[in-house]
Amino acid sequence: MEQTAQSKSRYGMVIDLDRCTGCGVCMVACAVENNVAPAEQKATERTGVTWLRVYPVSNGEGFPANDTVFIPMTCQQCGNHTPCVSVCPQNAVEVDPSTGIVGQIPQRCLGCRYCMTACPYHARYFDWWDPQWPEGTEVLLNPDVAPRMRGVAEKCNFCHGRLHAARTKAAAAGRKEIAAGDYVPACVESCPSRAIVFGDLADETNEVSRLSHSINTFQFLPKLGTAPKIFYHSAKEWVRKMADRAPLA
Amino acid sequence: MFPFIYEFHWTPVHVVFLGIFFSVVIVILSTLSIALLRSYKAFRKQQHETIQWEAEFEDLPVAARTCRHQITGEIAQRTCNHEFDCRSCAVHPTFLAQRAPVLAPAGKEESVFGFTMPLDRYYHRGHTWVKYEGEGVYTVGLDDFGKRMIGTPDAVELPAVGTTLTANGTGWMLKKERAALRILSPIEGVVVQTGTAQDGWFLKVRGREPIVETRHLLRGEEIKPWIMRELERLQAAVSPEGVGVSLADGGELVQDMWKQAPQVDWDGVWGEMFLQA
Amino acid sequence: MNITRRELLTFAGGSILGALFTPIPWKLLDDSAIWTQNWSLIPRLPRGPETFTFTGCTLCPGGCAVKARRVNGHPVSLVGVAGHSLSNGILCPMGIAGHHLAYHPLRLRRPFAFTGKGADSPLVPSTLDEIASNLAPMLKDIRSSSSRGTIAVLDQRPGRVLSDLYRKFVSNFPGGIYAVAPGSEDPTLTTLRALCNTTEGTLGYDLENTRVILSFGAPLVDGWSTPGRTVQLLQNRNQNGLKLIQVEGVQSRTALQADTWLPIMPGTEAALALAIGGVIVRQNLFPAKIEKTSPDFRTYKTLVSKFEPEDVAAVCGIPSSVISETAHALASNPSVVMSGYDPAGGPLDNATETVIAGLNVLLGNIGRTGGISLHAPIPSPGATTSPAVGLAQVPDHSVRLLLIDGAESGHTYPLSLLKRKLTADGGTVVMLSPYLSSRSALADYLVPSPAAFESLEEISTPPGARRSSFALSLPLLKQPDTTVDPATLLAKLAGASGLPSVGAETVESCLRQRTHDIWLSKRGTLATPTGSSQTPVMAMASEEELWKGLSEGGWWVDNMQDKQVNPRLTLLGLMTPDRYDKASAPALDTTGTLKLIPFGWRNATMTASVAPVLSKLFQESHLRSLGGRVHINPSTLAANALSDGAYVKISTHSGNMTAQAVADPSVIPGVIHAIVGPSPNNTASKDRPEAEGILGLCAVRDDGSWRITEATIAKA
Amino acid sequence: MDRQFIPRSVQRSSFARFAAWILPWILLLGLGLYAMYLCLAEGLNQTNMDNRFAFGLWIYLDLTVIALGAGAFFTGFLLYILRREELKAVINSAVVLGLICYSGAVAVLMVDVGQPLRAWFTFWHPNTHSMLTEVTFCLTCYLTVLAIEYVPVVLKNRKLRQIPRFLVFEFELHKVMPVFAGIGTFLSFFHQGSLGGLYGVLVGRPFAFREVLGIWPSTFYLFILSAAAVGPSFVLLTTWLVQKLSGKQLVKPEVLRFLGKVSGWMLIVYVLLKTVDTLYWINHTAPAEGAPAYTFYTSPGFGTWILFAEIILLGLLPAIMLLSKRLRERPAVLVSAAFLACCGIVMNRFVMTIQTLALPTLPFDQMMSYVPSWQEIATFLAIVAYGVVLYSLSFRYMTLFPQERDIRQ
Repeated sequence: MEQTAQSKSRYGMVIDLDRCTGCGVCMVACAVENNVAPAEQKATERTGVTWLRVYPVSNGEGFPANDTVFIPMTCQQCGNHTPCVSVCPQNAVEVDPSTGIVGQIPQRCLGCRYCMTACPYHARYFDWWDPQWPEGTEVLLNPDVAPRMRGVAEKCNFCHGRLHAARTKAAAAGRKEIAAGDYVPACVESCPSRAIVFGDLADETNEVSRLSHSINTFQFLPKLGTAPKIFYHSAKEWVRKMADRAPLA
Repeated sequence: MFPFIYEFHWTPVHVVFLGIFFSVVIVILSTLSIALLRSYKAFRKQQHETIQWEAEFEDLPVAARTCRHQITGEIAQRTCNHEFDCRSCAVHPTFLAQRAPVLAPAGKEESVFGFTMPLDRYYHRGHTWVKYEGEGVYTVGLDDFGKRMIGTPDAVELPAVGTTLTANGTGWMLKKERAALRILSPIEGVVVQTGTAQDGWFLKVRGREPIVETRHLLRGEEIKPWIMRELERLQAAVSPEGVGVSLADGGELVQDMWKQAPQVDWDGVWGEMFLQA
Repeated sequence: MNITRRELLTFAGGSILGALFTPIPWKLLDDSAIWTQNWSLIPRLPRGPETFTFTGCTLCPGGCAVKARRVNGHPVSLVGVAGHSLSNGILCPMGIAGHHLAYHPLRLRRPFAFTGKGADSPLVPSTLDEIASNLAPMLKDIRSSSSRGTIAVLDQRPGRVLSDLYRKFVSNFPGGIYAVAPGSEDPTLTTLRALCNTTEGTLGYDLENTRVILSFGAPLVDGWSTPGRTVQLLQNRNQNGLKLIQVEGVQSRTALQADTWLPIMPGTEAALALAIGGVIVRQNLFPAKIEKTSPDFRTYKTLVSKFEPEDVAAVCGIPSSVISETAHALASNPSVVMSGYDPAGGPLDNATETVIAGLNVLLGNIGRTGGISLHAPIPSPGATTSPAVGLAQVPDHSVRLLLIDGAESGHTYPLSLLKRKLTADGGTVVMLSPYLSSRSALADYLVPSPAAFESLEEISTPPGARRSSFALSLPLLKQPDTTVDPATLLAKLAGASGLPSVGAETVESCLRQRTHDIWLSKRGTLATPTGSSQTPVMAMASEEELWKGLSEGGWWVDNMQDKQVNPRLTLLGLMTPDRYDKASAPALDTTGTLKLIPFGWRNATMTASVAPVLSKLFQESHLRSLGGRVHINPSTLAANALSDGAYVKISTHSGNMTAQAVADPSVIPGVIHAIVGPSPNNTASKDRPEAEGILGLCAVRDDGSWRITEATIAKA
Repeated sequence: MDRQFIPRSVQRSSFARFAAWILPWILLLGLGLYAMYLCLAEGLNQTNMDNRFAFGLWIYLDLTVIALGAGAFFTGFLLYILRREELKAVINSAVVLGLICYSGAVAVLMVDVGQPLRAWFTFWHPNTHSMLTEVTFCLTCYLTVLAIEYVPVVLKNRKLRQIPRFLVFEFELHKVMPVFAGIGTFLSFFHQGSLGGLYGVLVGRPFAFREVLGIWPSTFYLFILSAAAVGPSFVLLTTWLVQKLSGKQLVKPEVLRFLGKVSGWMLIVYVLLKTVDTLYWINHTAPAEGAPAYTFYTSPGFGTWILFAEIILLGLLPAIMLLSKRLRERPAVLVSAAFLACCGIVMNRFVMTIQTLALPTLPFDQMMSYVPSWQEIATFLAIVAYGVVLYSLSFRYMTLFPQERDIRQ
């Protein structure tokens, strides 16, 4: 099993659910940044490709006691026993030891979808259709991210194109380390309520590192032992209780 | 898998895992190659006749593989495991030592359950006979039992003069209806002359040695129980269709069983009686 | 040296064997397997130099600043401009994919005419000249006499230079009407202007200094004015002390973020507003001068006396204590009361809007810090001869020729509202639009206007802004030759009808004119896009310097002092107290009739109005409901023997339609919360656009509102 | 007209009757091939699988079919390695069944993956931690072995054996068959196990996850056992079915009884270990992952009856039926028990594949449902049809049951 505990950087996020208004801009920004094609006509919420997906979750009460929280769910970048990495038969999923980011190599993917069954966060998506952009939109694609072909799995990689750009920039400036401000994933950048804090969890001085240890911060499915690097924060007790609950319990 | 391509990393697990995998692949491939090589060699060495008999014998019903000593009642039950080649059988000599059947003098004809089975010759379990003609030449023919089962064959394919025959290998081919029957050669040797059905014999064979080994062939008092046994087998083979060719009850034996009961699956019956799968 | 064949073969064999021990053949094998999957369906990525352009989003009047990343000249991504004073670096989901809209499958790529008004009449390609010559006789006829109906222009985004051009154009025709579309202006401010009896200046909210906002359904965090403004104010509540009280019958995204959510039974907002007013009046929580300066204070006092919190609580479902607390919160802080103009549900009815606006008067919010200010509009040549009227105020059956502007307010309205303004024969409708939309069902001529980011446009003062502002939206995409500049269309029509020129022939020349006016006025300052530096217009050497600054994405903001508000403010305006008689009656109907309330999300109310990639929100997740679905409280569903996901038939006086029901506990029982638009991926019909849907079922009242319609549901 | 190809001395129906039997299956096969073409040409959107139900009918059937096909390896193991000569009577049939099951499963897998042309990447960039790598490696090897084992059966065809080269090759191949049987057993142990491990390693799916014993999760061993238990039962069942369909006795009753006995012993061991495993999972593994086991059985349709049915009704019961000599002697009981055992494996594989995916993992998830599309069903039916066609052809033209000639009908 790949261990990333020793990796130099551990990029992660803390998402403040109390700030999230569920507007969805992160989902659109993510799709635009990562060249995720618009839905095929017949695609549904179960067959679509959304590297980042915001789930509206209700507290289950009736009107008006009902309360809804919006939970942005993306690849949790598991830091331990990364479920998708160990199952891929042909190493199409790899953890970058220098960043802790779980990467997907679509060109090597066979499309067996084993990784998708392995991921408890449903953060992996399959290209059920050939990706198709409306005619003419090809020129608007992000040149830093290769579009995926039909029949492969894909997922969030913390905007790999941006990491690459930040590294190039650092290299051009003769620096070894990338500047924190140079590497910001599209969802973080676009969030109107600034609900997502991104950075290196390994850096103790970092805000994200501090927030990840703060009160009312939690992870989803922590008992699986996968050590996700996406943290959530909510002052609402029912949200934290919900996150701690077993499904169907 | 090859190092350096797309950052493939080797770990000890890979070595173990791939080691096992490739061992399996190598075992499969080498075993297959061995089988191929051996069959190629066997084919080159003209062993296919022997092999064919061995293979066919393997597939014969148990009833067709009964040891001759069980037929004669010398032993309660024994299935032959030497492809009817008593020459290599370890058990056969012990029986011979107790009581060896002998050939009758020439010209002695005997009617066994209505079949004309001269006792001056050897019989092969595939219904051929062998008669020593002197000077190392043996005559080979189809016995009366065999003749009556087939009647008149549509065609007979005899080996060319000079062909080497193997004991239990193909003697000649008979064609009748849609069935192609392989008549087993009772002895080994070189064909020196071919005959016809009218001649009463089909082949004259010269053995490599003046005297050819005939230990595996039936003779003398073995014939009667053998024919008895063959009649039972014939009866069993034919009976699913319920046709009475059964003649052991003293009735008149028909000359051409095929003509008598064309509805019988003769192909299967012949195959069974002429020892081929 | 002699090379034998054997040696040659050995060499070749050895080479092959050797090559097998290099990565080359293996990599080739690998790559070719990958290559087999990279068929033409996977687009080639653009390559080229990377540049950044500052521009502004024109999808709605919010006018957010945009920083576009361009590769080889093509925009590949848009982000908000961090540090921008008005939009605070925030873009909404529509804006972030705005550059894709030009390639929408329903994009109009040339002028078209419909051969008839029927639903099955096909689109016939046409030309601008053909359209102009077809319309010429009618234009001439209207000019000579308006007896058979007149000409009207419907402006979806008033306040632009182009708007001035439209006004000037229609003023050349007798009875010519310049109408503004529903949703293009803030309803509370529009109503307030009537209460103030002022036509001077523009009203705006001083939200930055407000402490309490009482919002009757205004989608403050989900598509209200410039999103960056409100979202940031609300996110910084622990610093600025702002409190948001949201009055809404559905737990909307704004209600979720509000400090207090008052779950009100829709239709009883007027009663609540009057009850709050009553508490304020009874407990003397209003500034003393109001009693003297408001001519109808007595009338108002009599009116609100009928609305005791206890009685109203029973009607609208808000406890009387909460009503009282709300009144106190409003009176003891700088506060603003505003109404919601739903992007699909439209305004509340006129009477309700009046009492909501009137609360501001009663609280003395007008002209006070943290309240509502009156400020100068953008410098303009003036001389606008036709007054602006709301579409609802246009007399029915008076419009013979209607020209619909291509800009969008992001709001929609029932077509019947538009239809009844047209003459009995259906009139003639010329529609400027980048896309085929449900509205084009009315059109006789479709004129393709430039899509977002295709042409030079302006960002004028957003509705509700504190100060006038002006910026340019610089094109990012190449405009197709077949699209028509609205100013050019006007010039063509003027030419065809024998009118003298109405002014500039392109939008660009209009914008140059406005820049010129601003420079002449010497007002305001020009900020660089990121706010790093600000230059007063006064300090500018030339008009060209201002234009250059604007062309680089700069932002002009006015610095004029607030204007004085007319002290004689009315509380009810022209609204008579008897209009509120019904408001005190219990509104809860138990006969099984439900309230059908259309609901939309700004810019996402029509088929073609969102980029296909927005399918991520509507089609590929449950984050936003697809158009055509109806959200109903589970208890209401159960009461009607329906289940979640069932297809239901919704019937009103206007007709019926089938929709999919979604059990949603955030909707108040008794209400059909009907989602209007979009279906981001619906490209099925390219001829006549699809039926109007839910909006077609809505009853439009005399005051032009269609918020609530009585409806019944049954299993489809 | 095809008498020339039919083995001597066996009774086969007329060609017309055979054609009438085979034709509907061929048509079904054709339909399935069209469905497969659709999936390959249009993409997997032709299926009703989705991101949540990423594995569907196909994987479920692959697992089931491979478990049932285990009869080939286990019969081979008993015959060639443990020298239970009586199994000679069914070995050919078992090999054909195995070949059908495995080749069918591999064919469906090739349609099931999104990029079949890249299937060989598994050999090229193998992830040795992945159970699927083990499965792929073993499956390809074992399919080769099965094909090699099938070659002698084909070459023994009456017409083909007249070609001396074939005959000689068949003879030589037959001699090395124990090697292949050994390899096959070795491979089968691994891939049957790996198929179990496939789900057992899913740490993110508390319903399927099992503790690791040695280097594999417990399901690895349970799958081997269950496959070995049910393989003989399936051979028994098919033999009985073929006997019924052809109206002939093909093997001696003792052979079937022996198969039943073997199956019974394996099954009882399996049921015992499965019970231990389930108890450990309920009391330790699942709660430790934050999902108390009862939560898996709260959804309607997926109650605890599943556990009872899987372990008691379709496990313990047939095991007892097969182990009791008195009950085993009665053909109806023997066949029913074999049928129940086969149902047990069908159920177990269903629970492991479908229920695992239907169950939510995130706290706010709901139970998922999935109904396969016609393309998925047709593809599956094509494999059934292919199996029937290949088996029918083999039965008609090859000697699947050598005892048939010995048994006088």
